[in-house]
Amino acid sequence: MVDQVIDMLSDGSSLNLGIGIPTLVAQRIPPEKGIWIHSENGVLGVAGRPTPQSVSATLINAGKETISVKKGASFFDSAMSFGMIRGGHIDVCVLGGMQVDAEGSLANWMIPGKKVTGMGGAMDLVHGAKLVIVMLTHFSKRGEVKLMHRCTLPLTGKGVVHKVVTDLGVFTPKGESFQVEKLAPGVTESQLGMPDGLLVSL
Amino acid sequence: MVDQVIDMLSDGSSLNLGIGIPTLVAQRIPPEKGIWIHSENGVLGVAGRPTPQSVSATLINAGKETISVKKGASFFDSAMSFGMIRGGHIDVCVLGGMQVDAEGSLANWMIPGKKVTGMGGAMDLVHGAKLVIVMLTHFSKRGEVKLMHRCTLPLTGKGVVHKVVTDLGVFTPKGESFQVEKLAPGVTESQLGMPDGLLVSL
Amino acid sequence: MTSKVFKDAKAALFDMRDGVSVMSGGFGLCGIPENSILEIRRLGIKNLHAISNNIGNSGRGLAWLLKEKQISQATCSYVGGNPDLEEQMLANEIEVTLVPQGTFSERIRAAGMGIRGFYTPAGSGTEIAEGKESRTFDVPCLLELPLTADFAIIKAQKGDPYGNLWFKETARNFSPLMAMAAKVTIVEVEELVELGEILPENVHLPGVFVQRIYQGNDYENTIEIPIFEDEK
Amino acid sequence: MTSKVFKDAKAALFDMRDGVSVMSGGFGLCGIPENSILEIRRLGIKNLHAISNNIGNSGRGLAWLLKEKQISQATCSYVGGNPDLEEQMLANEIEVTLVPQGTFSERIRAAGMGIRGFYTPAGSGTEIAEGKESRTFDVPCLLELPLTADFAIIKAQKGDPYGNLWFKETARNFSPLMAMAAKVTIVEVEELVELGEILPENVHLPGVFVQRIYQGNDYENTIEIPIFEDEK
Repeated sequence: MVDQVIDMLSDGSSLNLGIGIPTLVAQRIPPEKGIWIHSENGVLGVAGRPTPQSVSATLINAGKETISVKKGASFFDSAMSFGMIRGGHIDVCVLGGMQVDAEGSLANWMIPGKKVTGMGGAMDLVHGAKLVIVMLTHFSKRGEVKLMHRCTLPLTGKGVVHKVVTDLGVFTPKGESFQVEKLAPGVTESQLGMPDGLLVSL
Repeated sequence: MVDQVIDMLSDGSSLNLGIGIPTLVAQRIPPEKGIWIHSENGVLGVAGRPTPQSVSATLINAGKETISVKKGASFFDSAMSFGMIRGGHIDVCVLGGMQVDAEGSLANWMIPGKKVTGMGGAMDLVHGAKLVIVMLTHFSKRGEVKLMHRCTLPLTGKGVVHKVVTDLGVFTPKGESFQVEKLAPGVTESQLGMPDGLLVSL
Repeated sequence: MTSKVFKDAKAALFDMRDGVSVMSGGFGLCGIPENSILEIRRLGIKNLHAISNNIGNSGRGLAWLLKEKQISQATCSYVGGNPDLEEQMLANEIEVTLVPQGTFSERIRAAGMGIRGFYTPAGSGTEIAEGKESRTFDVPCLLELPLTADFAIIKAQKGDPYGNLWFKETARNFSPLMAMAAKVTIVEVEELVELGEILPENVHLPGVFVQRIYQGNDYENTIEIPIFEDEK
Repeated sequence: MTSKVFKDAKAALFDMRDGVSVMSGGFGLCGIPENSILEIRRLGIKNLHAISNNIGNSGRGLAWLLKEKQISQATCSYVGGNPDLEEQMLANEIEVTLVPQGTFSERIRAAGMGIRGFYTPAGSGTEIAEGKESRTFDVPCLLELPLTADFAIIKAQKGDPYGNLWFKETARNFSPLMAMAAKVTIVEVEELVELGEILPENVHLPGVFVQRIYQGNDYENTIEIPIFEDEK
């Protein structure tokens, strides 16, 4: 899953990683790719984790986790940080999700009557990046497939997602269906749990 | 003229001075008033002039003249600089003018068919400051009074001027007339060259 | 000349009253104005409208005021990680307005910079668009309006007596924007430095936006989620 | 990995063509990208749309291109002090659009920050309002749209290989805004420094906005109006 995302990154590109699963990507990017990781709380150039000696209470990512930065990093305020995204200067944005649909819409900020986390920066992050990737487990804990014809939960953004990466494969929303781009080793289309017509074969 | 403007400044206030006559104010402000002079090209805390030793090509005011700054000065970009004005954070703004009218409108950026200097920052400077002062000679070189019922030249701003300071007095635009606030020593209202009805006596 | 420097939080917050709106800087617990928040708790001010990205987190920061039921209205972007807020939301004890974080920052900047409204794509086609004017430029956008407040309480690493500020690492976040937007901005600093000590080019927020400043003390600077290299 | 660092102006401006739009930083002659402008003159590029506060001044800067009739369209806020521009304007050899300076800066920022339009009071009730949508908030305002360009040529005091920039004194002005707004931003610096040499908190413009950077040389740094303390 993580490797599929890393494959989509050009050398030297800028990348925003959402809270949750996407943060796993950070740890696996080969340093020689020269990727610049942006975190919307106001930093460009996130590196690994700090040591207990170097840790700083004022150096965190958007998930509120302690981080370190690489040479050439910069800090800025939140208006500048979201302007970078909105203005199209961040090449790739990877977000987690609860549902994603064939129209390229994403739902990841609330389940009516059950859970409200708030949209945080997600509603901004889905607009502007040249490549918006949603990274999620293919099935929910209750076994429901998260890739659907139209999201049933409140949207984070409408028609904004370019690629969907799950533990079972890589998919492109095409409007009325998902194009299968890649399947995980050993996975067949019948295991994807998606109705006929929602899937365009490899 | 300059002293009339200085009288209107509260201690510690922030002040933008336009190009031309208003720059004369800078040199006469008593340092103990603690005024912070803003120049819209991106500096707050303009002090006097540099010495031939301290002069810097990158340290100028909006009139492109070399300046120096005082302790506590700051530099910033043009968006921030005009945001300070537009957002109401600069207390007083002093501009020059060709014409000013009873409605509080100002004309200072072009004479159709004759002269176009451009508005520069003037159209922004007239909006936002708590006190907008226009400082001009009472009569033009051709002997025409610059305070009128309605400006005949293209406007810089409509209904934006709070006080008018000329070499003959201080006036407040009241809509249909100017209230005389003060006259220069020895000056009488008849010398102001303004028609009956345009002037409300002291 | 009246000085902007106050002795402490108590002196600087002298005129804060029930029912005011307060912007509070910080992202999670990073860069929060601890001293001012604790003083508001001590003063027992009620019925606050808090404007802050998280309204505290992990039981700290503005959550100190949530626990005392001092906040009746909240404008924020994220509720996750703040059980005190979630609980009061579900119990309808607090009125919460959720704003996308980029729109939140830009609305605060707009208030500070005198911009009367702007168009952004964030939220278009979602529930957030309801009741808002929308308009299509290259993409569908929403008209968003400035967000201001009676007070801003913020924290900076360094500040001088005029209020020029410098922020450390990611502690900057919303703080300089809020300082520009509020009617009265009250700053607490880790280090109150001499005028001129911050290089004029490196001032993050010019002092003209600051009304009051004081040297803070006893900072907790809590780390919410410490993760270290060794633990990878 | 492809580097952003170019040898000189000639190398960095390899793809500039007739008819492109170019934003050029600087206020008067303060902070202008001398090397890039001279290279455009050498290349003899014609029919340029120049977007710059002054389009040169006192016969220098972009006025070098005005003299060669390389600019056919100009967007700026001020013409005073630029006899070359005034002359061509009166002779109708150049199409000039005047924009209030604060609106000019904010439109450029808007383009960089993805804001699709904003409302400002500047220009309302004046000739500038003609043909623009107006709308009253607390005061009458005009709707202003983003201003972008094919290229931005700017100068900074210091820059590193990623394009992180630091500007000296009032040389910052429009430069970081233009760097954000243009499709391709080409930066010349007085000092090309190592990555990390600019403290991350003191970066004025993050390198993500910069496509090309080079070490400039032979700077004139002309002072237009020198006034000294002694002469007061």
